[in-house]
Amino acid sequence: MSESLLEAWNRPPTIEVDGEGELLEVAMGPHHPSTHGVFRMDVVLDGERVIKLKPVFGYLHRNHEQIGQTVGYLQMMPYTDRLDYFCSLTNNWAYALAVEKLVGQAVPERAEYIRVILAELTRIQNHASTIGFLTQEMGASGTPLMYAFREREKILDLFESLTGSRMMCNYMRFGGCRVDMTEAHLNAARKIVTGLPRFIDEFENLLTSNEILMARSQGMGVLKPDLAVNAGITGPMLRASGVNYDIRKVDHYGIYDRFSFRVPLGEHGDIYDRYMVRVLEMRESLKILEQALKDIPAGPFIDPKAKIRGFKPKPGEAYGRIEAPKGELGFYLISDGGTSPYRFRIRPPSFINLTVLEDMCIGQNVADVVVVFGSVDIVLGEVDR
Amino acid sequence: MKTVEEIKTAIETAVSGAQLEIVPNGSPSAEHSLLVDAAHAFAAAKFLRDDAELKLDFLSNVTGVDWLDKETTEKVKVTRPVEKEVNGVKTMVDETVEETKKTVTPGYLEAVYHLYSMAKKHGPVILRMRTGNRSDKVELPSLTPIWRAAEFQEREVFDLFGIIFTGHPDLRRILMWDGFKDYPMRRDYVDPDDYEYEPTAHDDVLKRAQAHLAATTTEAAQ
Amino acid sequence: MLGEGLLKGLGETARNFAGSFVSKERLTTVQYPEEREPLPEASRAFPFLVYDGADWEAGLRCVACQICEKECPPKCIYIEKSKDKKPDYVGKPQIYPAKFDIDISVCMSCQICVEVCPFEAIKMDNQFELATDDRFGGLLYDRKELARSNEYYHKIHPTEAAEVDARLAEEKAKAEEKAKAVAAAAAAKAAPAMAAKPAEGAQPQ
Amino acid sequence: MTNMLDQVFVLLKHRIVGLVPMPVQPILGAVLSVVAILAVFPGLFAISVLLERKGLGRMQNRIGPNRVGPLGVLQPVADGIKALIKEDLVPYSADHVVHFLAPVVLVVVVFMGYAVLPMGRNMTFVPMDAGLLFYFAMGASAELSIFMAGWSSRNKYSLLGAMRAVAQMISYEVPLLLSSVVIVMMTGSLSLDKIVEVQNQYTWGLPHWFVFTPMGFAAFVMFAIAATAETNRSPFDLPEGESELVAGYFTEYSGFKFAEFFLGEYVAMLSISGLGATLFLGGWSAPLEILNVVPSWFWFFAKIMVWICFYIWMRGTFPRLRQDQLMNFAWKFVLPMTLLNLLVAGLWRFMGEGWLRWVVCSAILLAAYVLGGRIGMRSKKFGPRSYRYAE
Repeated sequence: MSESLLEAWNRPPTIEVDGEGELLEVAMGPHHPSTHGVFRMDVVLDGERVIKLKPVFGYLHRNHEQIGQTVGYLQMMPYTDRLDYFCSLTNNWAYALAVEKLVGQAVPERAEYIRVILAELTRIQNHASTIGFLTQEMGASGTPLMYAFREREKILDLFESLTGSRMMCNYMRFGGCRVDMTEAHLNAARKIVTGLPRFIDEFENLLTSNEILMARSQGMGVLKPDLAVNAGITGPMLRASGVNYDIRKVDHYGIYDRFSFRVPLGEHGDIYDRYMVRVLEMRESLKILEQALKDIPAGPFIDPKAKIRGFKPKPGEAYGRIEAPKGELGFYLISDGGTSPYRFRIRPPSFINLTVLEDMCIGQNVADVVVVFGSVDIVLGEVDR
Repeated sequence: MKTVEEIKTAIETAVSGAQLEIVPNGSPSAEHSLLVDAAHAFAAAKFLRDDAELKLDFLSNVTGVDWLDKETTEKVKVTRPVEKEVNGVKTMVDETVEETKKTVTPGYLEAVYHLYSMAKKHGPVILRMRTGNRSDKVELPSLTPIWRAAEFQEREVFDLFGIIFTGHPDLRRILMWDGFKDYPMRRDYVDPDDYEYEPTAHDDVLKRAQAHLAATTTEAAQ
Repeated sequence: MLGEGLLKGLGETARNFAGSFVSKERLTTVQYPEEREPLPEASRAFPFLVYDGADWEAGLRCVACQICEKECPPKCIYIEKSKDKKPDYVGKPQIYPAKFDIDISVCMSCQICVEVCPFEAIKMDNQFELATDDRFGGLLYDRKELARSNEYYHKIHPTEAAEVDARLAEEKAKAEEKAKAVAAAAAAKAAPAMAAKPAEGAQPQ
Repeated sequence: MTNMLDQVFVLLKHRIVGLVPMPVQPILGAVLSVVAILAVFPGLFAISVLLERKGLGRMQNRIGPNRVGPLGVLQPVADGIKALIKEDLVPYSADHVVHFLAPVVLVVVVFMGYAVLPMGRNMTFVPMDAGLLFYFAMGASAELSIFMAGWSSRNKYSLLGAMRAVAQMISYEVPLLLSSVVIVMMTGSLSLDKIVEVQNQYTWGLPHWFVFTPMGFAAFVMFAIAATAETNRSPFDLPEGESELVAGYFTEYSGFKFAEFFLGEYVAMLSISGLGATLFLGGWSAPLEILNVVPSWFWFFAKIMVWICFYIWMRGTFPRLRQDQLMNFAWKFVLPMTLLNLLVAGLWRFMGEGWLRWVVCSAILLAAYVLGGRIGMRSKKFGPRSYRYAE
């Protein structure tokens, strides 16, 4: 055994910090049950209180941006599935939106409706499983998670019958969608939508008024609205801090201006608000789904003039963004006229939402670190790309 | 919201000495961006955030772009004295000859910032900064003190492109490991030779895989 | 009152516990190897090559145009063109793939190869149980392993296959018509020549 | 006949002991009892593990283990074999002796507690006068083993887990004891046999269990809470809080030592359930007079299993508390309530027979509970919230 390894093992577990006394330094992750994959937090503890926390990334880094610059525009579509593998359809949409913006491609109405339906279903299943994971991190032995997965399974079954794959959908195309949503698919979606309110009620019965959950989450991991805006936090986490910013309402991308829905806002910006905002957003998504499934028109599902092969946009750039379940998902493309983008950039919401992880965790308990982390809602595939 | 031109003049009046340039965008999105000189970028950004009318409080996206050295060849007519033998006598005669001239426009690294306003719900305003070259003059001012959102993203740009953001509170590699040397998102980055098993290789990969195979087999033979 | 929410939660789990004995909805487990859910028609796993008729080598629709090889995002397809030609489904002599390898371990089931193939030659299989203990060769499929009959295609994707067949039949009919027209034109062209020939031949030398 | 069945184990023991010469008889008797305890409770451990996994599965819309044997009943056996044949890894820098001793100490201490539990009529291993005291003394020693495990592993997660465990178990020992004192006040004895005897009486066919009196019920609830914390069960399972501390104090244990911890935890659970049943649910006495035909030991084990099922149910439902909240709950809510309960028990004693004492005692306890709960929630600003929407 090498001498240095021996030394490392025999080193006392605490570190001396001036003015603070003996502190415990713990590397939470990359092998840790609650880091959602391979993520590391270097935590410095005083007893169980967090003094310092540094996130360490990159264990799942695959350099998607470089891949995007080597393969063609269409070929990048299946790779976007693998960013945030919980919501491949919203990833598809964001990328399709950016490319459509780059080339000025119009999308037929029916395709827009299909996109909205799929994106909102994705949002529901993402929020449900996020809450499941969050409570799992609070130690609920997986019961809410299993309930969430039970419903998620129904949505994924619809995705599979429509797109061919449960998670890696690769469904959207520039100017529309790959295949049409038939009446059978729409009916399946309607059936899911009618069944979901009961599930959300059940979920809320189990959790919302649970005193332990309240004790664990109210007043914990508070994020102030000014900091949230300044740090570029987006999605439910931002709205839980009380900032009214939903890209569906701001940009009206797709056809979101046609639906009536509300944006739930939190007040305290703590974990409980993040939980509740997600629950309420699921209910609002159901409203959108009901309207979209009622109004979906007949027509082409893809622009017949849209090009699949030999796609060469004119030189220029575009930044397309959507309200993905985790926050603002943007794709920034620079074209030099070639078959693949000159610059391909993903703006990953879960990565940027982690900016304030340290601010939310300092002064909290080590047990709260994992809960705060869970409430951010990240997927490592997107954080590390 | 103000147009890019209006924003440009607004910055120019607010920040004295700032040199701005509008970088046109050829795509149908027509989101033109503002190129700010590195010296005044910080002040300009601060103005954009704090200006009551613009109030661009939300920095959405920070990214780097690597523009390689551009080599342009053009044909120019040059007049120069040439020694010529005219009637057996050597004389100097001016003559016009056509020459191809190669000019190398030095490449640069670019940092692109997409700004939106959460308060006013408008945007985007795209801000660009360029470094002097791609090798030694790669410093740019960090905008992290203005927008915390830039903290990780600037670190990422530093990690993948090698732009050094001065004034960044914690500029370390973020996605690659600490001992890593190169900048993997640069256009001239060569990935390491680890083509061990490539049954369906193509083009460059195929060539490199074959080279790798040849190298390893000779190594094994020795 | 303190504990109210806890009791509500206990009630919910009790309901699920009891429900799991009576309702299928509350006992969603599918015991996989014994029990299988039918795969939806659109379900996709990895690509295969379609052949017509009984002989897989002769009936392969692929003409080695290499479009899929070029369009494949992770570049998992490797094709070598043949030197000779053989007749395709229309009867026109075509190049065929002398080598067609797909590295299933690299393939990401995106079905872009299917979308770009102009000859309806490559389709998505729904076989997903392909685990092997051979890390290298075991997941590298050559054209024999990839070849599946059109009947098999009909079995796994009936609607899609019917559409494809209709389209191919139409194309074939068109091609035949065209061939006929060409033949007729050739015949028409040849006829005067033929007519002239005997006349020429008739001329005594 | 019913009596025969009731006393079958006692008679069997006497028969076997009678076979050997007089001087050896006490030793043989002791050995027989020990063997019986060592055989029965690990068996119950296996059953409760299976029950837990199946029950938890059903609560989560899953089937649970069902591959080993019919309906998965042999799963614990498979788990045991697996634990036995796994490699025993000891960290290089661990304190090897202490690391080895910790699980052993836990198992020994936990089994000691059974010595005083009356498992049926005349079925107490050591009918001690201060049985309750002995039990608590043994229960408190379990902390030692947990701290040994956490400290000797030289792992930061283990250390944190051990610290949490010690703090938590010491805190909850107080309400555990104080809630039992109510029973001692009512019976005037520390002997567990005596406590059961007092409860084994019937009025109109209904038993005189302490849980059916106001302060007995309050003490029962407090005892249940403290017992859950004492055995590190959800929602008080912070010492092994999987999501934050990987596995807490036994993170660095593998193979059979891990299994020993597992066994120790469950056997402790069974034993504290047994104590709870003895104190509040009448021990081995039947729930209705007419049910006395069923042997007494059956009732004892049935009550344990019901208690275990409740544990499982809670585990399937609740998230986990945090360390400081746990402590707050113990010292600021449970402890005052138990103290008040002692007062009420005294009041009950001196108010004499009649319906008035029922009303007064119940009212005091209920009011204290509701008020205490509300004040606690208010002071921490917990509570349901309403949300606003933006259009």
